[in-house]
Amino acid sequence: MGARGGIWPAVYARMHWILLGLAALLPAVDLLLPPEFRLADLVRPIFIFAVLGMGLNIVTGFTGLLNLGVAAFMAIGAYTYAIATCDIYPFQLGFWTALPLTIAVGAAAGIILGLPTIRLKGDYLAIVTMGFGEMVQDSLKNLDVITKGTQGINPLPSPTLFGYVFKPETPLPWYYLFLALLAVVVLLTRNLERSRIGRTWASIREDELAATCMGINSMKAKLLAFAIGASFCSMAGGLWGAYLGSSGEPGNYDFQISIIALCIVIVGGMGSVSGVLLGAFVMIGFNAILLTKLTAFLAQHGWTSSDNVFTSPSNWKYMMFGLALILMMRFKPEGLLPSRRVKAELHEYDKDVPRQAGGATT
Amino acid sequence: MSLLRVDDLTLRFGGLTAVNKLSFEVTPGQIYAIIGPNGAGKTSAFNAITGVYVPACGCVRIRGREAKRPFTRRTLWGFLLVAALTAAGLVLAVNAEPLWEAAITMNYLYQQPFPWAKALQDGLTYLRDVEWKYSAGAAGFGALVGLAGAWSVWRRARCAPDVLAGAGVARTFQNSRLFHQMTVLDNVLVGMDTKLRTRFWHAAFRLPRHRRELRESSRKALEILRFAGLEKEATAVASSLSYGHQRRLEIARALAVEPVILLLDEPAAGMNPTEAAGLMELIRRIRGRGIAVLLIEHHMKVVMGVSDEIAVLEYGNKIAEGKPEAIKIDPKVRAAYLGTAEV
Amino acid sequence: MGSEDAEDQREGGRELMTDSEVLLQQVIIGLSNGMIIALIALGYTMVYGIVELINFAHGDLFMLGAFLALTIAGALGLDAVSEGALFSWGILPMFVAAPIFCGGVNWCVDRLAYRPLRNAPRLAPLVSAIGVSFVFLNIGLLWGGLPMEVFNMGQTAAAPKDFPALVSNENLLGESDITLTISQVLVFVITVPLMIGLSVLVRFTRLGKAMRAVAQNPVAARLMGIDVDRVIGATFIIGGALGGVASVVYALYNNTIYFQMGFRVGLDAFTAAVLGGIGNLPGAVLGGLVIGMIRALTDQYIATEWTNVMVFAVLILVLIFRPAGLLGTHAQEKV
Amino acid sequence: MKCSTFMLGPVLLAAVVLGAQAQSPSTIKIISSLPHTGSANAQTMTMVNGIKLAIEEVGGKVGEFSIVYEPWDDASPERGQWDPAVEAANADKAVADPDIMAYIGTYNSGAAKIAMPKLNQAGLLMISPANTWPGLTKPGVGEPNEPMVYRPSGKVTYFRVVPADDIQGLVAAQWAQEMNCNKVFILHDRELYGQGVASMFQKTAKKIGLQVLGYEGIDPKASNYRSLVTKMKQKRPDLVYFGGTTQTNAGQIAKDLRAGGLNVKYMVPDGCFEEAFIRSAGASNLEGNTFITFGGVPGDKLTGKGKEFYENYKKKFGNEPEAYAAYGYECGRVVLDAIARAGKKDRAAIVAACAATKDFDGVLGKWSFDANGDTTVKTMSGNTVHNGKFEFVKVFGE
Repeated sequence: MGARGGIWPAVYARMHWILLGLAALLPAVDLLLPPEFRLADLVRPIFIFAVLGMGLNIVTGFTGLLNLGVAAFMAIGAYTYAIATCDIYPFQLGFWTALPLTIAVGAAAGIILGLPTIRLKGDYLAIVTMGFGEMVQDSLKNLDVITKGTQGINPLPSPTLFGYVFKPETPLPWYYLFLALLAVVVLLTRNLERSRIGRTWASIREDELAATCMGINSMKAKLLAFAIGASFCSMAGGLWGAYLGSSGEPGNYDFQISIIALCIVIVGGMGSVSGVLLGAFVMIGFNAILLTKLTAFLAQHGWTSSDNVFTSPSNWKYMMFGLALILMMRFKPEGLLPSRRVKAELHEYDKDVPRQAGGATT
Repeated sequence: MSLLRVDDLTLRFGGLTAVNKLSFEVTPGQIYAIIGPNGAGKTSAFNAITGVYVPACGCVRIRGREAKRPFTRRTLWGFLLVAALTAAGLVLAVNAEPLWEAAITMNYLYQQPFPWAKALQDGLTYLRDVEWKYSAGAAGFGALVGLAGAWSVWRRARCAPDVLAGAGVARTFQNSRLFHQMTVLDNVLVGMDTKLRTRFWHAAFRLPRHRRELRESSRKALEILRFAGLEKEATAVASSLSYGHQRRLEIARALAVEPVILLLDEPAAGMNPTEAAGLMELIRRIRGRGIAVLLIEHHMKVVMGVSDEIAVLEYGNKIAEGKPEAIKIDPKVRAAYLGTAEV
Repeated sequence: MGSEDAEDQREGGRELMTDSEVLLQQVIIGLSNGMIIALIALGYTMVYGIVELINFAHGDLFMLGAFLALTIAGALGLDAVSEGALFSWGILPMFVAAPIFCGGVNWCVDRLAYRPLRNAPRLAPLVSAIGVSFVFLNIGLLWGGLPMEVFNMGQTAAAPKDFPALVSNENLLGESDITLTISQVLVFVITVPLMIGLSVLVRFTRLGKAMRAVAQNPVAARLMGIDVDRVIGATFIIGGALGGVASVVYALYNNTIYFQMGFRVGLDAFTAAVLGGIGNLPGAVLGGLVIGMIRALTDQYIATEWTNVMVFAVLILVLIFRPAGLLGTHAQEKV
Repeated sequence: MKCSTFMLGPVLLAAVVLGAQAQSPSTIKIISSLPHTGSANAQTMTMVNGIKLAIEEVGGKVGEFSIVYEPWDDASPERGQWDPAVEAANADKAVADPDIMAYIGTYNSGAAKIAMPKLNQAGLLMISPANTWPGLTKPGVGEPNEPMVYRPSGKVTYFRVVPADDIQGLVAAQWAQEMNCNKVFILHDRELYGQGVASMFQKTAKKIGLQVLGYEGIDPKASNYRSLVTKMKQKRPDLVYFGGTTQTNAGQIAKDLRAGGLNVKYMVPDGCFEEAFIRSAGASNLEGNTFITFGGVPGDKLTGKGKEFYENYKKKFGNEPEAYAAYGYECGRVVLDAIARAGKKDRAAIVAACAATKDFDGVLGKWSFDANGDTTVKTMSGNTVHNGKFEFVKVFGE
């Protein structure tokens, strides 16, 4: 990026605020459009997945640990939030007490998983987190006395803020609620990234051995990243529960969610906060907005037939999704809005091929 | 009293003994060099000393204390805590559903006030009346696994490099291992990291304390850079530095750890004579700050120029030790180098 | 109804299986399931060992192999073996075609999706592999909808498919309560020689040596004149072919295939590879057997619903004490 | 700059895609929200066909209103099944579109739980061809807060044309007893539907004095169930009941029962009452000892209106309707009937008209909606498999 002069680097460094600002303006633009054009309703899940992506970005993008189990933390968050607020349980907390609780439980879960496993090398950790995802999903299904098993916990009460009730049928306040919470998460993430803690994470990502030789206790730093990442993911789960008005079924938090989160981070640009925001927009928007519209469009023109698997666009969704990922990695592996450091690491790879055996940059 | 004392250090890779019963001593303010032909085990010795590799046997003492994470009462309590928590967690996990049912489900009538005290009591009653065999089994197993797991994890990290760094041993690497994509200043700041006091909350909310420390640490880091002659490059990205500067940056980063002894692994490799001379001067100035230096070097001019004492390794064995003048004329050393000693 | 009642009476009158019989039966089941897992795990571990890539698409490649086998069954008009016969010779073309197909597809995928990313950071090929797995999944879905003898057109593309029982499921032990079927024997007869062959290949042949060299240090291997890309390609072919064999064995053993089957089997296999020490061939086999056994024993003695949880709990437990897996050793980083 | 292109791309495309739509006051939109991506597609497509057939029969017009029907998908490719986010978005979208007067769906009861409160709040008619979770409509069966929580407006806006699981579980257990199976082993797939039916079966079984040897959840993704079969074999049940669907591996269990040498009766609920079940299990494994309960009567056994539907469906789409197609058709007809009786484009009026449906001449005979929004049809049929075809055995509950 350095090569480009002028205002660009400054814009680039503040891209996340620009993106959030654009998102804040979207409902206003929406008002000018007829109902079918409006996007604001569809964008709410994007905010939640952006929070999820933020959580994963801290672990994978900043610290370089591959976490394939964010769905588990999201599930823990959603169920904690649901159990804390739903009136079939005695706790019945409000949104603003349940959310911090959700975050705290997520962090605790991250530490419990991290303590015994954080020292494992890259891909060992990946499979353990992946297994953790399956374990949580199965446990939530099996402990049906507590979690209502596959029924899910619902419906959850609407959040309130200073006496104002967020009703499901008025999407706009929700939109700004989620946007505001996302902005807080972005702010915290940026602060951490630019602080001593973010520097420690980056040093571990670049060269863990050198970092430990400088006295950095990599276990503590990684555990911190893991816990913060887990708490953000858990927060995303809590928001998801609030948005759906339901904890969802345990089966909703399966490996696919972890994959989506990973794709958000990588498509957006590893270690880049603005990248995660854009990645969430592209990944969730791809499915929730573009594919839905496309299917409706094809159906409207009678170009699909329900009898034949080959003409139904829903049967091609996996293919489109998969090819998009492959092409993306082929032509822009650093993501849409890469962080400067990660991009530079990439170019370093271009220059000299040697691959480190331990893979410090997992 | 010795600053660094290495006793019987042995390192094996499979069947190959890379370092064999190496012992030596570095006194405060000394510049001690280890030389030897390629593959003699010099770098392996460094790695064993700094905890990068786990030695088969032998020990490293800093100021008379073994450089290991100490087994203190706190560690013991930590183990017991982990064991207790695992045991409790497992018991709760095994009984999760009936316990929840006894304490919560049975006591909660839909939209009625919840009797918290009774719920607690019922929960405890359940735990008291639950079949002991299973709970005790779960608790025992949990405690055992918790204890063994904590011990196993702790033991593996006992001689980790960060422990050595904490004890005052800082090092550089043979192939420069800078954080290439960070700025020069950030590299040094990573070295200073253990001395910083910013905690998570300060950083996340950018509290004044954090900002103050940010200013102070940057000032200190710039000082170190000035000492290493790199203050002009402070904002440059490390990978953009010239080779000689990169080596200096590695030294600066190691100095930021505030070590009592600095281990330099071939700092002069690939340097031209001017750069090498500058390096010698830098090493002397480091010593001037009261930091001892342990040096591996092929560049004989540098070694002979700065060292107070030299040890010679061959096939992992120390074959000679002494003042530079003595080493120069030692026939065993000459034999080891097969006449290539004079570079 | 009358005759059924009589049969019920007779069955009810017989003794229950003894505990040791049950244990033996579970061991047989655990080992045969474990063998299939091990065969797939080998594909993971080989590819990982050489390019350090978790080949997420491997499970779905395995699924495609099974669909190919089913297509062959449909094309040849094969049906379940008749009473008394041990197996149908129709399985031979499957054992030839599926490995060739899977190996070839794996090679193409490497060539098109992974090779261009060889110097990219490691997460890039990983995401690419996820993309490939989605593409395979979609192909499987559409393939399931093809009008073949065994399929209906379209509608039920996603439903599980019956795979004709080409290997008899009759009990070799006759009237005994313990069952040992030909299909279980087949699992061993196919997989054990393959594993032995593979270890011979890796240990003694030129290609095997080149593989080990590339796994250790691709740059040095290239300098030594080894064509690294060719060796990696060969690894993908062999790994894919093993997956192809596994898919046929799986299909013959379980008799059901469906387009999403790659995920669970792949997850098990990958867990097995990690449990044994990733990159380590005997480790993958050991890991597969251990996981098969954990599954069988948990099903029997704890509860089926906790089986997955147990598998991963054991994995975490093992990794606490042996962070590089049961047989693995961490290659020490060159400093 | 680059970024804004990326932001704008989808927006513009969506705008182009949407541009073609028009609206008029005499158009009424009916939508269905069913999972069309992934495994449930076979069933849901026949439902869509059923709905289309119903609309076609009235010539696409009810009174002055022309009917537009759109089948929406509530599944997503990355989930491969219904996706709560998509379902929530569908519900929001339906509420926001003033032309939409009826929401046919959902397929999964879990999805219904998410859509119901949203649609109820907006007073939009929701009618399901497939939800069988009893708690959706009936008080005192599911959670203590059900079903009132799904009716934040206090009115009943949700109806279903299928009998709920409580009836099916009951009938299945009674059938088991009739066949002299006194020892049963119950399995379920740990999904809302399967576990629901299985638990109802278990309750009834205990009540009527069957011996329940075990009640276990399986992993529907497992490659086989031989260990489980061994475990069951040790206990020697007379009948194995599996609460689950074809998708959750009902076929594999049938195979493993045979391969593991456990030759007992095998009973499954209507989630398996589809051709795919026989095809996935292999006809020979089901022959004579597999029993399927179904809330309704199989297509070719229908009489009157039902027979008509069956013939028309085969003529129009050229294949056998799956079991649930009739319910899709029924939903479509009920909606059209309600619109006709309401006579105006008004959500509240249509809901009221639908609630007042009485003695409706449906494919399953004459029925009405009760106060909860449940159908009064309690017809259940018992079926078995013979020569690779479902064979009707008997009717229960009439």
